[in-house]
Amino acid sequence: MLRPFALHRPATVAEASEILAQQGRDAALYAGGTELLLILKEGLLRVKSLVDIKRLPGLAGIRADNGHLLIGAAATHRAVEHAPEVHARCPLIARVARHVANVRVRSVGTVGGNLAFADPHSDLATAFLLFDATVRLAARAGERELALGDFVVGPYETSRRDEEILTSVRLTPWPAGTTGAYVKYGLHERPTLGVAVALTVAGGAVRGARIAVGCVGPRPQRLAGAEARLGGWSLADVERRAGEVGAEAAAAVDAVDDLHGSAEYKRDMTRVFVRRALLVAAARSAGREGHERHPHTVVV
Amino acid sequence: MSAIPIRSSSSVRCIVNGRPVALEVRPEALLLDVLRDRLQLKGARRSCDMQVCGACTVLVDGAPVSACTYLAVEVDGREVTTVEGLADGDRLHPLQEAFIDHGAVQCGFCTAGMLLTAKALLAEDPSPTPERVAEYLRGSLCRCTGYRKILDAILACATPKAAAR
Amino acid sequence: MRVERDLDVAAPPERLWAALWDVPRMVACLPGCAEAREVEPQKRYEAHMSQRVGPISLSVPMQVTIADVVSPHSLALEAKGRDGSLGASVAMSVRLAVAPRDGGSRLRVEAEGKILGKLGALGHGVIQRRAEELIDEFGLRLKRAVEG
Amino acid sequence: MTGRPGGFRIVGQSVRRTDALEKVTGRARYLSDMELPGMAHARLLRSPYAHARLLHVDVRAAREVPGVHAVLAASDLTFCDPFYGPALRDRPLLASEVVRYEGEPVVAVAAVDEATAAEALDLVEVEYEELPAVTTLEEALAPGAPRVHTAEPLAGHFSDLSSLRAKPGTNICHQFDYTRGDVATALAGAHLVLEETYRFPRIQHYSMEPHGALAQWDDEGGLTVWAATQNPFSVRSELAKMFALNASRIRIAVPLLGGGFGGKTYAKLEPLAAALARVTRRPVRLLASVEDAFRTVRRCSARVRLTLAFHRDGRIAALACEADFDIGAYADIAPRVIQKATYTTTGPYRVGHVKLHSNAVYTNTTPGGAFRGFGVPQLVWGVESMMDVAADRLGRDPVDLRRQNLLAHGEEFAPGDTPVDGKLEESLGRLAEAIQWSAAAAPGRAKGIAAMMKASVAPSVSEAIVRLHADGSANVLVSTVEMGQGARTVMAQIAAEVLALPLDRVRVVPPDTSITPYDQTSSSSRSTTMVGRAVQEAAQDVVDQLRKIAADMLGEPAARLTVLDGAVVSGAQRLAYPDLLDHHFGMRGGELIGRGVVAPGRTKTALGGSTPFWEVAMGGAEITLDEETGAIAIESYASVSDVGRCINPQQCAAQDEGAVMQGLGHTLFEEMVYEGGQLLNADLAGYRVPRAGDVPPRLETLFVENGDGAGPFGAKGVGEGGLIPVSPAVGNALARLTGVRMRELPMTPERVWRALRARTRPTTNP
Repeated sequence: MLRPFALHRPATVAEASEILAQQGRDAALYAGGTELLLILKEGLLRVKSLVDIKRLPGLAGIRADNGHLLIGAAATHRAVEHAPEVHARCPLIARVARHVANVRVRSVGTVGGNLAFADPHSDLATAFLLFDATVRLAARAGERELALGDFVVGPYETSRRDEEILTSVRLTPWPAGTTGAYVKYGLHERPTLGVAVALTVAGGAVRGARIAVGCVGPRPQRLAGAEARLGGWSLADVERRAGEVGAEAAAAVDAVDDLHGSAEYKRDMTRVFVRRALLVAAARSAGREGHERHPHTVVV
Repeated sequence: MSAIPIRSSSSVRCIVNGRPVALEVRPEALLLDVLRDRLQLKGARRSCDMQVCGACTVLVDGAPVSACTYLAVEVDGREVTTVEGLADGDRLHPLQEAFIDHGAVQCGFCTAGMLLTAKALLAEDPSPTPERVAEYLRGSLCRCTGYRKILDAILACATPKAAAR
Repeated sequence: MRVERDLDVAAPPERLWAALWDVPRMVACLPGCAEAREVEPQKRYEAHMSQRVGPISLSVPMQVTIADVVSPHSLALEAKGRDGSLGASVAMSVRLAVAPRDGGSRLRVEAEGKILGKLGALGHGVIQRRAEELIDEFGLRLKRAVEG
Repeated sequence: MTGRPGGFRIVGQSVRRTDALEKVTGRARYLSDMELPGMAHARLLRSPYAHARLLHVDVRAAREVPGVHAVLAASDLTFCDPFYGPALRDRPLLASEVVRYEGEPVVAVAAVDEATAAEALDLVEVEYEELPAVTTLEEALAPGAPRVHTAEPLAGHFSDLSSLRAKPGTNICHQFDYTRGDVATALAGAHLVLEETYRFPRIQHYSMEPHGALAQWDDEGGLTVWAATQNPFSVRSELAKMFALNASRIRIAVPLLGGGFGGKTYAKLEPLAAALARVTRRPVRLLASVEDAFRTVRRCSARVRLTLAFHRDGRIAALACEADFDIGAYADIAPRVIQKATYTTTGPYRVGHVKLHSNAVYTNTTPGGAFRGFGVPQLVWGVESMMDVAADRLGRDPVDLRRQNLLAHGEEFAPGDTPVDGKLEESLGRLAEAIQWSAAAAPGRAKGIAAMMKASVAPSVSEAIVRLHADGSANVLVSTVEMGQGARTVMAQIAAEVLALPLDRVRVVPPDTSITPYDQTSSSSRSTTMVGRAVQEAAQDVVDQLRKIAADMLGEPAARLTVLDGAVVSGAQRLAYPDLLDHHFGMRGGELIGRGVVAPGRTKTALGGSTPFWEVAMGGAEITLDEETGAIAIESYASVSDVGRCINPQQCAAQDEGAVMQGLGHTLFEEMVYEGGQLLNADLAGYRVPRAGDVPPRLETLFVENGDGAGPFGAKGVGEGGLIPVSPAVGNALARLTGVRMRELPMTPERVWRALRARTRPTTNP
């Protein structure tokens, strides 16, 4: 059961921002609604208006943009899963999208909604961090672009201002010779942990490594120390010593206790799954697909 | 698209189970309540009320959605399929037949959602592997059957791989 | 949730104690707390607490009661209130203890609290971390107030 | 008896469920689908505190909201007995003076729609004074612990619980004791004595359909309640007491249930719906949400201390059990759960010396009640784990050790109690074969088994009426509730078999206490046995009447006549039923009414009644383990149930597949988590029930069918048993794989991970 509200369907971003500016916390942005309608039903949020932005022109688009991949905020997970542009430029993201929540949430839930809600137990933000994602925020006064890491500031907390609208996320495809993997693990509806890794290999050695860990703490994070450790390693080194990187990641990660597990457990799972994800990425880099199957684990 | 907010009721025109329907609905009306209380289509059911269990699954333009967490105004101009629209007159949909034959129905509370989810899966992937079926049903819970017979029934409706190629 | 903190303050224990006993001022050091006022001297107080967790705003008129005083060493207070629109009840008990240390003093904060209702269950995991941040900020503000 | 010699026509066949068509087409109707003209919608305000004094409840503003028909607090319940409960009338409809668990209803409102009701509840002001709460057994049993209840409640309406033994001054609301032989002496002389403690968590039924009730009073002061209940007659007697009405003035009608699993036994929301309907003078529907269901009833958690002693040759020398069951804030049926389950702690084994004690302990949590297995899973988890520990210590094979100790067919469970009605060895043998026990497990894999034997409710009564109409079709009137288990189909099969009619000529009427005859409850795996036998008798009664009419027409002795394909036959002569009725009544009209009553009555056994049958199930699991995460994967599971005979093999398999998966839930994932008295996971985001992806790659259900059950055609009950061996089978497999013995459920990855890290010595298992 939902309490009454007015539904605004502005024609432009400026118009939407105007409504938000006028109504402040009495209005909420509405795209897919998979998160918003839940907290409205539970009475945790009460608003006078919803501002429907999914019909704003261009907001649901997915396109290449000057070598980047631009995903409109109102694009659904399902659209991301199937978009040829995503498959061509950031195929890992298409695979991640295919495993978000369940098929119904994927049909309706949007990329922008997911990022803006900033649920700490989410897949997308973690995976996006691997593509140096930036988000574009638009308001009447103009636009600004922020690194995703600066946008998501805590659990359910972003740096979006009330009158701003997240319009798109920009991903930078990986350089040639890069392979990646996303591994998520958990018993519950939302993951306990998500690990995204990518290895850029040239001349038989790792020239760049990206590691992001999500769900275990207040927000997803890139782990620069663990990434740095991989520099210059051969694939054989990675296969042999991935555990060291896992341990480094575990030491660096910010983990909290919740129903998904204790901080201690999540920290150790970070160790385990960073290693496992690296092994998958390394195997892919060597042209091998296929990995060991583990319970409650999804590897993409 | 309009700059005027919808404050009270607005008119929604859609196709429900192949028939055109016109309704006035309030912006906060949930699709599940409109289907059940206004259109007397009771096959979609409320259980978890948070998009986890799948008992309220209906198809909107062929895609499964949780009607419990979906605004009714969204179906304007779209096509909605509920379990009541699966059979062709008295002729059951093959999935319905298979669910009966395989004993995939017990209390029946999840059945409508299971059938519609399976229909969406087979439309997307006519020859899914057993793993793919189980994965697709991640958000479709059943507390009676233990799923074995549901999985069997769905797989029985899949096009054999060879034929699909 | 439960938070314990030790905080060194560059001020003599008497000054720290006096600052604690200025309850409205002390309570106002807690981020989100405002309009603290005395209802019954050294016994009952009122304050308004607002917190935000993402889109969810909590707004609670709190009743603060002094539960125990061992002057000039420790002070225990209890605070409770309810956000009617969220259906969330907040209950906290806080114990503040002052001890001399290296010419200054040490403040020990032991806070225990819960948020009842849907928000409490939903925010489990988030709330502990938030509480830690709040107590840390409280300590800093109090320290600044006393030292400054 | 009937049918073709040497076989059955319909019994034993996997006929299509009679309700399948309506369920796949969306036409099936459940309580939440029912609406009546002028119906009001009810909602409840629940306590956020686990334990608090209610200082003040102000509903005035709520009453002023337009569209609100009634707002009730405890003080308004002057027109009825405001307490209810099947074992103890300790549960108030609405909390009065004190709230005893988080989620206890405090105020009820009925309004024109749910939104209005919710708006009204927002305006209710309640002032609480928090009291110290006890949410664990340790807290509740500590000396000087805060008391959940301080007054003695009125006795409930069950004779076997008429002498509830509370422990004054404590939170113990009932104790059960049973002794046989001399345990102390047996322990002193035993070769091996094991003492261990096992824990079982709080589990939510999670029926897909939460609880619900729709109540309406008529102009003559009669009450009708449409209820999602498993036992309408218990609900009726509860309401009769509450409103001081004759049973004949109350009608409880039951639509299809979206699952029950024990959670819908005994009155739940019906009393509140009836009270609201009384005040508003209109029909009132009260539907629980999932969160409400978590605050309505759950499985009793338990801490079980077991002493199990063996002779050198492997025979069990003695068993002692000290079990504490956490029954939550109100007794519900938990006193019966604890005594019934504890009495059968020895399960399928021959044990001469037994000393059992259990406590039902109040805590400030959701009340515990019946749940598939009725207390037995909590005990079998410990006993069957310890059978494996013993096998290890004795250097014996776990299957072998169990086989040595199994009760024999026909052997009394306890002196004077029901003899074992199945062949336990056969079940064990079938299980060992199904999981290839004698073959070594592949590397990284291990197998484990467990067995159980469970009593059904006793004393017990089921009655049936079969009406054969003038056109030769029949109605079966029974009060068995169809909640997914397929009972309606099975009853139709039994009646059709006896009446020699095609299945589609027989229709089973939905339960309605004003129409369908008495049945104690649709639970305890009893319906096929008890109601099935009553249906068989009632149908046979009709057949006997038909034969008598035919005998009169043919001038032959009735004993020489048989029924076949809707007719009474004698040699080449064939008299169709419509013709017989026509002859009998002298017109096309009238009907033959057959009656069946199954009522074994009271006995002198410990609980006042002997189980009408023994439910026997054994399970075997083969697992792998992700050693780094602690996650267990079930690679293969085999379940064997001794059902005497499958009336509908497909439905028997469906029951056991479902039971195994539900068992996997509490084995691996499920647990209601409390913190500071607050339930943290009252929804599916935090409470994890099994999904399709959790089905073991190989899941096999087997049935032992010797036609030796107490039910119709030698059948007996199934449905609970399959769930019970799952936890110990998995725990035993884990111990064999890793040497780590888990003693607390669920075996979540984190819990196993911790146990693996604490492991000090490697496995000594073979």
